Amino acid sequence: MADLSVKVAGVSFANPLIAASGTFGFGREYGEFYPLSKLGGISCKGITLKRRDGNPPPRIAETPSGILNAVGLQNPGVDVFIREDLPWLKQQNTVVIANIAGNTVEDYCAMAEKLSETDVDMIELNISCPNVKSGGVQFGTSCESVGQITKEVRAHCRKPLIVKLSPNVTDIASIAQAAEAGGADAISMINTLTGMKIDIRTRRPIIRNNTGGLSGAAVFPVAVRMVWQVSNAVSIPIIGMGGITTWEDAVEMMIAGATALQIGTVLFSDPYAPVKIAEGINQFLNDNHIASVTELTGTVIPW
Amino acid sequence: MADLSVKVAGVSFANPLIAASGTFGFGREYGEFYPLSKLGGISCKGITLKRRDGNPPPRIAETPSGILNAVGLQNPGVDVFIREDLPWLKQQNTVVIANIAGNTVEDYCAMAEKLSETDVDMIELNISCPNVKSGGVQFGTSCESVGQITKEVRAHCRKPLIVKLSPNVTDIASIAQAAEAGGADAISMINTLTGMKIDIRTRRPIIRNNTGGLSGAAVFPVAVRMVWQVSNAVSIPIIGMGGITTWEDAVEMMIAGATALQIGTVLFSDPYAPVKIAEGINQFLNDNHIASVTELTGTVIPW
Amino acid sequence: MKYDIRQLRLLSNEAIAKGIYDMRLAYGENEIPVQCGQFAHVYVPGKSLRRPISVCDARDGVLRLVYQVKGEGTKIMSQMKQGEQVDVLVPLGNGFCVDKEKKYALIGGGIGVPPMLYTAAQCKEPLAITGFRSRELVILQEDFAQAGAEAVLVTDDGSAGKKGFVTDVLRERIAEVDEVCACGPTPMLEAVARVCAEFGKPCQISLEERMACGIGACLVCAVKVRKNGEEIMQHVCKNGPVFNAEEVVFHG
Amino acid sequence: MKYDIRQLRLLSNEAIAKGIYDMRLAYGENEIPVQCGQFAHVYVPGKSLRRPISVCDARDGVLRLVYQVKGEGTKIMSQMKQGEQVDVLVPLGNGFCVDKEKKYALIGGGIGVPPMLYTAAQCKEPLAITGFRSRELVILQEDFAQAGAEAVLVTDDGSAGKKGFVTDVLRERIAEVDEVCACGPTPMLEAVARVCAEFGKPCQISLEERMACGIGACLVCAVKVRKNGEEIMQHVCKNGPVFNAEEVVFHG
Ligand SMILES: Cc1cc2nc3c(=O)[nH]c(=O)nc-3n(C[C@H](O)[C@H](O)[C@H](O)COP(=O)(O)OP(=O)(O)OC[C@H]3O[C@@H](n4cnc5c(N)ncnc54)[C@H](O)[C@@H]3O)c2cc1C
Ligand SMILES: Cc1cc2nc3c(=O)[nH]c(=O)nc-3n(C[C@H](O)[C@H](O)[C@H](O)COP(=O)(O)OP(=O)(O)OC[C@H]3O[C@@H](n4cnc5c(N)ncnc54)[C@H](O)[C@@H]3O)c2cc1C
Ligand SMILES: Cc1cc2nc3c(=O)[nH]c(=O)nc-3n(C[C@H](O)[C@H](O)[C@H](O)COP(=O)(O)O)c2cc1C
Ligand SMILES: Cc1cc2nc3c(=O)[nH]c(=O)nc-3n(C[C@H](O)[C@H](O)[C@H](O)COP(=O)(O)O)c2cc1C
Ligand code: FES
Ligand code: FES
Repeated sequence: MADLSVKVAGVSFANPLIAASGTFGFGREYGEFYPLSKLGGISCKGITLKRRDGNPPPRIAETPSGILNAVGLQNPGVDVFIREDLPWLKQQNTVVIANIAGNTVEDYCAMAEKLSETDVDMIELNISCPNVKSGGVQFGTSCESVGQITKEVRAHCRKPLIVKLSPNVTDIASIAQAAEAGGADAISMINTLTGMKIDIRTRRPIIRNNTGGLSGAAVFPVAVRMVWQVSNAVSIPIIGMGGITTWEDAVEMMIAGATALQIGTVLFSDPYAPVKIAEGINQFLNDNHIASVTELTGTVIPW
Repeated sequence: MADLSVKVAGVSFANPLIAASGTFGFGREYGEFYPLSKLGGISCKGITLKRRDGNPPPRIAETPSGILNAVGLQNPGVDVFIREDLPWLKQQNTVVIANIAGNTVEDYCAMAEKLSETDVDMIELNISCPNVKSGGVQFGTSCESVGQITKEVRAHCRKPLIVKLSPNVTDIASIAQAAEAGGADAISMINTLTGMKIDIRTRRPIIRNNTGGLSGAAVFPVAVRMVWQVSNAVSIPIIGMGGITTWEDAVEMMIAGATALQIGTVLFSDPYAPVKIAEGINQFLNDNHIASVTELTGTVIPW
Repeated sequence: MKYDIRQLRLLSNEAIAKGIYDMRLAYGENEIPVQCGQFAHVYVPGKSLRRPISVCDARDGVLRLVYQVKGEGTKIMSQMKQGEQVDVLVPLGNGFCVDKEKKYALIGGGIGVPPMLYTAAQCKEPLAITGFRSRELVILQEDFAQAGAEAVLVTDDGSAGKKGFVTDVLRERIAEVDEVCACGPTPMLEAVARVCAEFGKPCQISLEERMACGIGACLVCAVKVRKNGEEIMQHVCKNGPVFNAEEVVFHG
Repeated sequence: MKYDIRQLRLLSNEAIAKGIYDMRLAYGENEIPVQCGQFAHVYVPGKSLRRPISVCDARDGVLRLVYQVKGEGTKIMSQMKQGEQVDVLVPLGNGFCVDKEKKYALIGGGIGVPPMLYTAAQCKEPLAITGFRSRELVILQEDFAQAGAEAVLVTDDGSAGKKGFVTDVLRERIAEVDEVCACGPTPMLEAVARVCAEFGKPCQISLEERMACGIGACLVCAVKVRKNGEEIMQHVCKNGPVFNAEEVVFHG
C-alpha cells in the first residue's frame, strides 16, 4: 500500500481525490454509495450569501465526451449551509471545502468571514462560474480583478484559501500569479469552458441559459496544459481538475503539476469513479515502487 | 435539390463545405478520393514566406473525441506554393484559399503582396497557430495586435481577406471586432485550443512540441458558442469550424451564425466526411422545405 | 448505503412498436425493491450521461424498461444484445403513492404509458386510459388487461381505439375514481391536472427533465414547485419524478 | 481515383501469441492490389484516428493484419467479431521493392515481423531472421517456412530459437545476401542499417510514426531524410513506410 496522503496549504487529505464542486452537492447523496471517508475531500456545491434558485431548466446537455451545464449556482445560502450541512459533513471524516461565489467583492468577504468562524477546512473562491449573470467569472478573467478580490477576501479569511480559475482566458499563468500575489494558498483549476449546443429542429439552445460550461473528458487536454503552465508560474500547490475520468488521467494530471485532484463529471456515469481512481493510483504506485503519491507532482519532463 | 451555394466576401462557393487548413494539404491526396469540385473550397496548408520544416515528431496525439497536433507549419514556402500547387488547385473547380502565417507583420504583408498577384481566390490570415514559437498566435490574442496586423495586411492585399481567430482568448467577440475594424472581409474560427498529453510511463509529453492544438468533436460546443458570440458582434460573414463531424453539426454551426464551414479532423477517420455532410445538409433542407442553405445562417433563437 | 449500481443481464430487447423497445433485465432476486413510478438510470457505453427510463414492470424478478429511440443514447440501448450486462442505477426517485383501497384512473400518453403498467399492477381494478398519436405507436394494451386494469385506448387520429384525447375519457369517467396518476407529455399532464382540479380529485404526475447524477446531487433536473405558498426549486430525480400536480409550477 | 475506403468482412480475429492478434479480412477480389510493406489504415469505432497496421499477408483474397494490443484502439480491434465489417483504407504508402533475381535477408523484430511475411512471399528463397523478446511472443514461424523462406528465430532470452539479436545472425549470414529489408523497433533498424552499411549491402527499412490522414495530406508523420546532401522532411505514410536506410536521419 503506497502512501496516498497529500497536503495542500497545510491541510492533510487521506488521498488526492476530492469531489468537484457542484457535482456532489453537500455529499449526502453520494454518501449513500460509499462512506465519504473514502475521498480525500469534498468541495461543496457553490454557495452564495443568500439563497439562489439557479437557472430555469434544461440545465444540462451532452456533448462529445463531455457535458454542458448551467445550474446557475442554485444553493440554500451560506447560513443554511453552515447550520444544516456543515455539521453533518464534518462528521464524515473527509476534508470539507466550502466553494463560495458572489455578486460583489463584499459578498465574498462576508461569506469568508462567516465560514472562518466554522470548522470548515478550506475555502475555495469561485471566481470562474460562467453560468450566472453577475458574480463569478467576471472577477476571474483579468489579473487585476483576480489579484484584488483575492487580496480582499484574504483579509477576511482565516482558513486556507483556494482560488479557482476559469479556463476562458488568454493567459492563465498570469491570472494564477495574480491570485498567488493576492494571497491565495492554493489554486484549483479548471472550471468549465463556455460552450453552447443548439437543437437544430427548434433552433433553440438546449441549455436554457443559452450557454453552459463544458466539462468532462473532452476538456482534459486543455486542463492538463493549463495545470502545467500554472505549475511553472506559481509556487503554491494546484488542485487539478477538468475531465479526469480514469486513474491514468489522475496520474497524468499530477505529473503535469497537480498536488490534489477534483473529480466531477465522471461521477454521472460512474458514481464510484473517485474510489476506483484512488485504487488505480495506489496500484500504479505499487507497480512502479513509488512510496508516496506526492512523488508524482510536477515530474513531467518537457522536451 | 436545395440551393447549397453560399457567398463569402463576394466569393461564391458551390456549397458551404471547405476543407480546413492543414488537414488537407494542397488537395492532391484527398483529390484521389473524390473530385475536389465536390467541395465548396479548400483552405490550403498554412504557408510561410520561406520553407519551413515544422516540428520534430510526434506531431499528433489522440484525446477523448479529439486530437492534438503540432505540425509547426511545415510547408514549402509561398513561392513554391504559387509555382507548383496553385496552378493545379485552380484547375479543380473549387474555391482556393491561401492560409498564411509569418514571424513578422512584414512576412504577412509580403505574402499578401505575392498572392495578390496570383489567381488564388481568398487569403486567410492565420494569426492563431499555437504550435510555432514566433509567428502565429501571438498576433492573435490581443485586440490591438489583431487590429494592427489586419490593417497592415489589408493594405497589401488585393484579395478578399479572412482573419482566422484563436479560441485561446478571454473575449473572442472583441478580437473579431478588431479584425473587422482592421478591414477583414470575413472571420474564420476557431483554430485549435491549446492542450497537452503526457505519457505517464515516460513522463514525457506525447507531442514533441510539449503542447499541441486540440481539434475534433470535443471542441465543437466551444466553437459553436464562439461563432454565436462573434456573429452577434460583427457584420462580416463567419466561416465556422471546430469539431464539425456530422451534417447535424454543420447545420448547428450555421444556425449559430456561420455562413460557410471548414471541416478538418473528421477527415482523418472519414475522408468522405465533407461530401457526406453536404449531402446531409441538402436532405435536411429538402425535408424542411428550405430553399437555400443561406436561410440557416444565424437563425438561432436564444432564450 | 441506499444506492448501488447493478449489472443486470439482458434477457430480451425487442421492438414492440415503431421505434419502441421492451428491455427485460434479470434482477437476480425475485422481489425487486422498486415502487411504481420510480426510474432506472441506464449507463450507455461511450456516453457521459446515463439515460433515465421509468420502470415499466418489476414483477417476478424481471425489470422491464420500455423506451423509445429518440437520440444516440436510446439508439445504442436498442442495439444491446441478449446476455449483455446492462449497468443500471435502480431504483431512483419517488414513485406514485397508491392505496389499495382507492379507485385510480391511470393516465398515460405516448412513451409516458410504460410506468403506468407497474402502477396498474399495484392498484385494485384501476381504469387505465392510454393515448397515442396513432395505431403504430400503441403499446402494452394486453399487459394492462392482464394486470387487472380496465384498459381504455384513445388515439389522436382514431386509427386504434377511440379517436380523441385521454382527457376526454377522463372527463367522462372521473366521477368513478378517487384519484388520478398520470405520465406523458407536459401539455397532457397540464390538461389532466386541470380536469382533476376542476373535479376536486387528487392528481399525481410524473415529470421529465434532463438529468446528470440522478440522485439529487448535481441540481440539474430542477422543477419549480409551490410549497406553503412559496415557490422553491425541487429536483425531478430526487423529489420526483412523481409530484403532486397541484404543487407543480408549469412554465416555471 | 487512387484511394477508396473498403468495408471488409472479418473472417477471423484470433490471438496467436500473448496480446497479438491475427485479423483476416475478405477482400472481395482474389488479387489484392497491395505491395509488400504497404499498410492498412483501420477505422476504430469511437476513435478520432485510424490505426496504421502493416499488411502481413494478402494472398488468396485474404488481407491479413497481425497486430499487438497496445492501447485502446488495438484493444477495440481485438474485440471485433467474425462477420463484422471492418472499415479500412488500403493499400497505403510505399512498400519494399523486391527483385525476384536477388537474394534477400528479411529482418523482423517483434511486432515488426508481420510485414516481412508477405515480403517473403514475394522473394526467391529469402532468409527470414526474426527476433522476439521471448518465447511467448514468437509468431509466424511456420508461415515463413510455408512462404519458402529459411526462417531463423532468435529471442533476447533464448527461450525459443537462438539466444541473441537479429543483427548477430545477419552479421554471420550477410555475405550470402544481396540486399536487406527490415521492420522492427528503431534501435534494431539502426543496428541493421549499420551492419548493412559496414558490408555495403543495400538496406530498406520500414518506419513507424504516429499518423492522422495516412495519405500525406496532414504532414504529421514526419521523418527527416537526407536527399542529395540536403535534409528534408518526408512522411512515413506517403513516402514510406519503407525508406532507404542510408537516407534516414535517425534522431532527426
Ligand atoms: C424520470 C424519467 C423517466 C423516463 N422514462 C422514460 C421511459 O420509460 N421511456 C422512454 O422512452 N423515455 C423515458 N424518459 C425519457 C428518456 O430519458 C429520453 O428519451 C432519453 O434520455 C433520450 O436519450 P437519447 O440519447 O435517445 O436522446 P438524446 O437527445 O441524444 O439525449 C441527449 C441528452 O438529453 C437527455 N434527454 C433527451 N430527451 C430527454 C427527455 N425527454 N427526458 C430526459 N432527458 C432527456 C438524455 O438523457 C441525454 O442526456 C424518461 C425521462 C425521465 C426524466
Ligand atoms: C506504417 C505502420 C505500420 C504498423 N504496422 C503494425 C503492425 O503490423 N502490427 C502492429 O501491431 N502494429 C503496427 N504498427 C503500430 C500500430 O499502429 C500501433 O501499435 C497502434 O496504432 C497503437 O494503437 P493503440 O490504440 O493500441 O494505442 P494508443 O497508444 O492508445 O494509440 C494512441 C495513438 O497513438 C498512435 N500510436 C501509438 N503507438 C504507435 C506506433 N507505434 N506507431 C504509430 N502510431 C502509434 C495510435 O495510432 C493512436 O493514434 C504500425 C505503425 C505504422 C506507422
Ligand atoms: C453540474 C455541475 C455543476 C457545477 N457547479 C460548480 C460550482 O457550483 N462551483 C464551482 O466552482 N464549480 C462548479 N462546477 C465545475 C466543476 O467543479 C469542475 O470545475 C468542472 O466540472 C471540471 O471538472 P470535471 O470535468 O471533472 O467535471 C460544476 C460542474 C458541473 C458539471
Ligand atoms: C493536423 C492539423 C494541422 C493544422 N494546420 C493548420 C494550419 O496550417 N493553418 C491553420 O490556420 N489551421 C491549421 N489547423 C487548424 C484547422 O484548420 C482547424 O482550425 C481546426 O483543426 C479545427 O477544426 P476541426 O476540429 O474540424 O479540425 C490544423 C489542424 C490540424 C488538425
Ligand atoms: S440529476 Fe442530479 S439533481 Fe437530478
Ligand atoms: S499521416 Fe498525414 S501526412 Fe502522414
